[in-house]
Amino acid sequence: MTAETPDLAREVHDARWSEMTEDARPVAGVPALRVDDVTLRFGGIRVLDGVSFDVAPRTVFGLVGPNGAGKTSLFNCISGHYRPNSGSILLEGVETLRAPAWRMARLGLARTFQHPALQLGETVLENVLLGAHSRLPGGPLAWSLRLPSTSKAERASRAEALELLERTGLRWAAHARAGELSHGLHKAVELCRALMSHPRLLLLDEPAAGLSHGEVDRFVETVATVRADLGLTIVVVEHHMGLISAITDRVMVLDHGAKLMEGTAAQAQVDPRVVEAYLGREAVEDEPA
Amino acid sequence: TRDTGTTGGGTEGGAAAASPGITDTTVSLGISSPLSGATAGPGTCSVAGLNSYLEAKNAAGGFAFGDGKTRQVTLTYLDDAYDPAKAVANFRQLVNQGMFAYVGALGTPTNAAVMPIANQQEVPQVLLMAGAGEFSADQAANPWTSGFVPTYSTEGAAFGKLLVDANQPITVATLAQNDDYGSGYLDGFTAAIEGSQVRVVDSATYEPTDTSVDGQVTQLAASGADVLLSAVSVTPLQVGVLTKAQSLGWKPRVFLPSNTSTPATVLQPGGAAAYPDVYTPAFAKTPASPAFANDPDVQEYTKAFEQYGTSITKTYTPHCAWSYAEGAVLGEAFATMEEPTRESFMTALRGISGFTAPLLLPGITIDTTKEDQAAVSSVNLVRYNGTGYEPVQGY
Amino acid sequence: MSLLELQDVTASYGQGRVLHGISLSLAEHGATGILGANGAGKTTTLRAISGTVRTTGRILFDGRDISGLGPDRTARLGIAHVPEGRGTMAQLTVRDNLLVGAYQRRDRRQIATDVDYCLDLFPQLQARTGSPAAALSGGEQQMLAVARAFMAKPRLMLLDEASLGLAPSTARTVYDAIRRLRSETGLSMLVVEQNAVLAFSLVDDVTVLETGRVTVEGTASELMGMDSVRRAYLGG
Amino acid sequence: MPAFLTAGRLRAAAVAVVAVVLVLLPLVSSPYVNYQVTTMAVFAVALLGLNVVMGYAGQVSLGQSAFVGIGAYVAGYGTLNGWPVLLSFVVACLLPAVVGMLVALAAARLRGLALAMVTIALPIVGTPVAKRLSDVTGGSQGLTVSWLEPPSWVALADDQWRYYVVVLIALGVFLLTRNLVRGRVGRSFAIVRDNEAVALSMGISPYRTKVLAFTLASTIGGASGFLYLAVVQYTSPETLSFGTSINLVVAMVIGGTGSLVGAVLGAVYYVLVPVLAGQLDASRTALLSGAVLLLVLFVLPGGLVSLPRRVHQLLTARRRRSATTPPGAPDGQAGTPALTSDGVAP
Amino acid sequence: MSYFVQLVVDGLATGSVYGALALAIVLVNRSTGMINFSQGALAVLSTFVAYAVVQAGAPLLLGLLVAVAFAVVLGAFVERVVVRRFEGGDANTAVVATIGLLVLVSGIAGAIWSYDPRPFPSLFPNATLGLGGVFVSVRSIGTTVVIVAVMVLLQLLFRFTKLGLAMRAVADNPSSAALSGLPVSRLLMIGWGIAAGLGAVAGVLVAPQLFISPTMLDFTLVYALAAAILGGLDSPLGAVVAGWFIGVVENLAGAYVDVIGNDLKIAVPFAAMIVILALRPQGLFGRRTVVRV
Ligand SMILES: Nc1ncnc2c1ncn2[C@@H]1O[C@H](COP(=O)(O)OP(=O)(O)OP(=O)(O)O)[C@@H](O)[C@H]1O
Ligand SMILES: Nc1ncnc2c1ncn2[C@@H]1O[C@H](COP(=O)(O)OP(=O)(O)OP(=O)(O)O)[C@@H](O)[C@H]1O
Ligand SMILES: [Mg+2]
Ligand SMILES: [Mg+2]
Repeated sequence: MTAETPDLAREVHDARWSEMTEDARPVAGVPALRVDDVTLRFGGIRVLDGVSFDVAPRTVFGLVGPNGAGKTSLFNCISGHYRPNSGSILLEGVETLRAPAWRMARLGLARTFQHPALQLGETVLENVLLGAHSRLPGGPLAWSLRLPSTSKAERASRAEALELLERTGLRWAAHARAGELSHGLHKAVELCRALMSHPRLLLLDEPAAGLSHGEVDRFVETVATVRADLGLTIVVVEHHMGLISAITDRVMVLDHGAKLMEGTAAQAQVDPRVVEAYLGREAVEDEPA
Repeated sequence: TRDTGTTGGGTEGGAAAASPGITDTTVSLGISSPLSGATAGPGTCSVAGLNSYLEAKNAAGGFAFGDGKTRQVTLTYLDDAYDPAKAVANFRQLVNQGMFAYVGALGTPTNAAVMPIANQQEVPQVLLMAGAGEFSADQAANPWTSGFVPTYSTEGAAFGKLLVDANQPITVATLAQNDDYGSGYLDGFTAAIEGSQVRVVDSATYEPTDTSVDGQVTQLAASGADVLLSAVSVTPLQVGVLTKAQSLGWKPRVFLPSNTSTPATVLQPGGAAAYPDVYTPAFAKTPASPAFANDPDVQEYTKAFEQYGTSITKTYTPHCAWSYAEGAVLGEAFATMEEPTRESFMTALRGISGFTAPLLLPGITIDTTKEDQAAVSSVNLVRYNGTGYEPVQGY
Repeated sequence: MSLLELQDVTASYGQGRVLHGISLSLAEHGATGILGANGAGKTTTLRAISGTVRTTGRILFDGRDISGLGPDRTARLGIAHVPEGRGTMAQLTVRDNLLVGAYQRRDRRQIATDVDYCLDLFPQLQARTGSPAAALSGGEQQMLAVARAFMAKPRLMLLDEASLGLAPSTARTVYDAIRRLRSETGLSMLVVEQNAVLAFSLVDDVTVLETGRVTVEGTASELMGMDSVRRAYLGG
Repeated sequence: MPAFLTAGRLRAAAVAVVAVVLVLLPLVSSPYVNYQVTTMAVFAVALLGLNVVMGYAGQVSLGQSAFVGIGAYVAGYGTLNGWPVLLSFVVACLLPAVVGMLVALAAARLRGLALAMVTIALPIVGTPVAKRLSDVTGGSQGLTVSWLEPPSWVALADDQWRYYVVVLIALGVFLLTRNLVRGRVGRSFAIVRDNEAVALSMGISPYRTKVLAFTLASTIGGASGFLYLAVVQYTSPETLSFGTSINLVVAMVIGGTGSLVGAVLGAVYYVLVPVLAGQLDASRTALLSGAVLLLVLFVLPGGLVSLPRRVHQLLTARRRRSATTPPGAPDGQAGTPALTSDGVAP
Repeated sequence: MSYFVQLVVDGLATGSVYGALALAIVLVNRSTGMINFSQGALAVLSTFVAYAVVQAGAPLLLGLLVAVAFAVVLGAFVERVVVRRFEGGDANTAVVATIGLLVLVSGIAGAIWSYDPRPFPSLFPNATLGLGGVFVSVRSIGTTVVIVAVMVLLQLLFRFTKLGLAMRAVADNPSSAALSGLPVSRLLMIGWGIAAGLGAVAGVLVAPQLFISPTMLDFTLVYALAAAILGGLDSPLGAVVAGWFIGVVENLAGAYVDVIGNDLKIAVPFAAMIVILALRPQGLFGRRTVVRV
């Protein structure tokens, strides 16, 4: 498999991959996400080194660590963009590593990207609508014939998209080209796009990066509400410790691809190893809480 | 709504009524040839030579017609870049602009595309600069179409005959363009050597788009045949054949087709002198060759071309001379057509025989009366003598 | 006299005008922070200076009007812009990226030592000098972008959220390095930064933008004093 | 914005006008004009197919002519063997579709130029293959058919009848494609074009999407091949030559990439420019058409469809004459400053 | 056996022709990130300049120098005046613009010199070397040697020079390159200029075999593109090796596999190319472009 063109990686298994049940509801006791002893290498570099952790349903799990620790790579493994060299990843108890990456959306997984990847030429609304793809019914024929079912679904998802934009305070931008939005707002658009697929597990990669203070607060609220409404499980990577301690139930600290510690945000912030490797000495006083 | 799609066909209103494109003082002809792209060399010549003859004649007062009137001839030429669809569009455009007849177009697929329309609309599509048999083969089916240059198979057959007459065992290797051009030669040739001692021992083809035929020549050289029939229509490739074969130490007798045997552009660059004999079928004089330096035809041609041809092309291919001669054939047909109609024109055109057009070699005459033959139906085999061509005395 | 002076500068993308007459001035060796909500026009202000957006009004650098000069010209005048969204050369190696940063410099030997300086500053890059920038992690790319600006030895540095995606300790490393650079080479800088704490730790003056206009100006300490500012940008 | 509204109204009015013209045109104009307009319809369909794969799905295809060619050959073969027209049409669409799909299945894992290279192989190899299958294709002589005469019960000339048949089919194809490229499938094309990684996380398989796009393109190409034969009444290896493919790509971009109207405008260009060049100076057509091509692109990098937008732009630009345009920034047409494109190429 | 070797040698000779043009294509791509369809046409026009000089009675070598100088200026001019408009825009539009150039430039050549191919003198003696029943023309050897030399020079330029680095940076990301003070527009012009000059050399080298005409390189262009991409668009070495590969494979297939024959032999290198690219999308010697998620 080629790491550098990761999205091809799992598609190769496409043919051999047997259909799996796409609406496995969370069973009591089964973690929403289980990462078990995952190792990922690029040439010589060991990017992930036997990482294991569970995420309980309907909780927010924080993932922190120094730059290059492997957080995004871990996300890529979960979302199927990268293929770990060993280990296993279970969504609601179902092994996913043999599924092609594009199946993950149907398994209830959605993610945002650390570096916002919007279609700058399209309108914000179109960008958000894309998220609904895995839910919309009908194939090419149905859509080219404009079967009623398709038109109905299309109208419904438009309404929903606008409603989501309303929530995140972007309603005004719905018909502007995404490229015309300032950088900070791209994050919010990506969040809406991810939510459009009605995920059960949501991966957020540095959602607050570049957000001004007010925006961060708004974001915290949004996460709280959608999580309640949609019964979401969230895994979030963030360097903004204020945000982490505000929204996470548990955090895991990653360093050089290995787990440094796992616990609550409060524990993490005082853990000497974390302070050493990540926060730095004078961390405590000057981070906005 | 209109009841007929044939605006061109001037059959309505009786024979006396003039067809479109002809008045008491003018007649307008049209032609569509490749004037750009890979085949533009011959294409432009098929226009330039013809234009030279017609304009020169116009300047000299015009063409005398069988109905006693004298008319100026206008030639409208369009570029089809060897694309059948464009050729059809051009043809329809010319018809739409009131063209009397469509003359001397070059290119097999382009003319093949035009042929059914021309015959359905009853517009003459005549003296085509394409040697594919189909344009001359079935005059009953395509009464409005006729070819000018000898069919490829005619040339092929001429080669065959020469070898057969030698009656001795001869081995032949053939290299042919992979289309009607190449197959035309081979068909004529194989038909002619039927049941003789002449044997084809190896054969190869090439695509007009190939950049080199060295591979093919190497392959054929391995056969060590006595004779190479090189039905190659692309000048650089023909030169490649001549250089490559001798560089491999293979020096057979070589047969070249009439359109890639110009001494200046093919034989000298190809070092043809190295071969025991180089034959080619010829029916027209090569203006450039010193042999014809003070031939009156050639001098007239050169004068006319200087004036009316060079704006269309500056390079010479035999088609320049051929289409010039073709102009004369048109003049001959005009001279004998009694009515200003396409029917009358076709009748006149189909009735020419024994006419010696300018630039034709001694012994070659125009004969349009033969079924299934082009206007030029015979060729002289000539031999390269290091500078120009001389008549052949057998193999 | 001031090194950089913006006089009633407007800027627009295509049809839409997004800066409505910004004026600010930056003293030699000075450091000014630009605060503002998302979409206020911070990035555009920096783009206006480095010449990557249509502008009107006067932009004086060293007393010379540089408006409409274009990024390569302004860069050669000694303005280094660390753009929003990284802007590394994806398929070039980390080392090549650094060398490109030093393109208009001639002092070959010094360049080599500066490369080493940057690599020491960012150990994460040390290990990856041979691999293409695209392979780096988000934060590593951000480090590379900053390092590239260092390599240019500029007189004026435009930092657009230089701490974006950097781990807290690393962010501090960056700002310490900038501070050091400032005291050593006496370069001036405009600092756009969402992490106001970091910003205030570095700058003397602060300008607050709202929807393309300057609303508040003052020294860092003055603004620290205003609790409107504290609330909006420090969450205090 | 209000400008958009008026644009919408304009569009509606334009559609109405166009419809009326389309119906009446063949009745009043000469066979030649009808022939040319019909030809435009043919190539509009071919360009539409190309647009699906290149414009919407963003996969460079230099093989479209091959599908047009196959479609034409099928139609020709069918006619010569007395198939019912409908059957010919269906097969003329299906056979290219199958070929296109097989090629895509093999090649769709490739990207960008590698993929483009594979598509080049189609016409390059297709031409000699067509010559070789001479008993089906008529070899280099090509196939001449005369068919699609108007049935006895309609009082129309051939050219008028063919016009209506071709234009009707073309409209049908356009309608279906229009529906397709909007909504679900269209969005999946767009994201595969823009960012395959994101596509994956949206539940879209770039591979399958590309295969779909290629298959559609070849199907539509086949349809236009059928129409081609209906108009030209002749086909030969030249139809599927590489040159034709290139010209199609040119026409598509000239018309406007990723736009349905663009496909039509592209076809108009494809048919008219050679005629105009011929009128000006038939022995300088290459020079002229090359110059025209560059001129159009120079003024309208977005293709002919962008003309209205461009005009509007120039007007507003004049109002803001004072604004200085930095050489760094691509002036106006995208509006995005050079900097928003960052290093990480997705 | 010598027959086989002969076929290989012929293949290599033809391959060098493809490689020559492919090198220019690679150079433009490496320095501007573009695919230039007009590369061949520009080369032909420059070669015609050499032709004109020779016609005027000057030695060919002088003709070559004049042609190269002309080409460099022409290339830079074309980039500045035409291509500049399309940089940073839609990639397809840029490519089509170069196709427009191709048509225009060969149109100009056609208008001036007409279309029929003309003989062109060779830099090298028109002799043939033979050993062990295998023959190769001095011309082919000369061509190959020059091509290889140029290839090495290009490798050095990109690997080890500041100019090379700057060109790569601009091709990779013009806007950030500008932010580092690189004179983007001048570098782009230089890139096109050098490429055109190289094209002129290629043209003069192959004209004796192909004969000079406005369409001399039209069909070669396809092979050259194939070679450039198969070799890896950023690798001069790859361009040349791939050119040879195509030439040889084509020849052998045509000669030995009867079902393929001379008409379908071109299918073989293309088929091989699909397989190779499937295994190595970046081409034989190309550097894989890293796309980070
Ligand atoms: N496709 C790839 N090719 C080569 N190396 C890679 C690739 N993806 C990740 N890496 C390496 O793996 C390491 C971890 O990268 P990753 O993006 O996961 O870090 P991170 O924890 O997200 O850091 P940051 O907080 O800066 O985003 C980095 O050193 C990076 O260079
Ligand atoms: N490429 C563009 N085209 C059109 N409008 C744009 C473009 N880029 C930015 N804008 C608009 O310009 C205004 C200012 O954008 P700018 O990026 O300067 O804001 P910012 O202060 O940097 O915000 P952030 O903190 O999110 O980076 C915003 O309203 C934005 O919508
Ligand atoms: Mg990360
Ligand atoms: Mg910003």
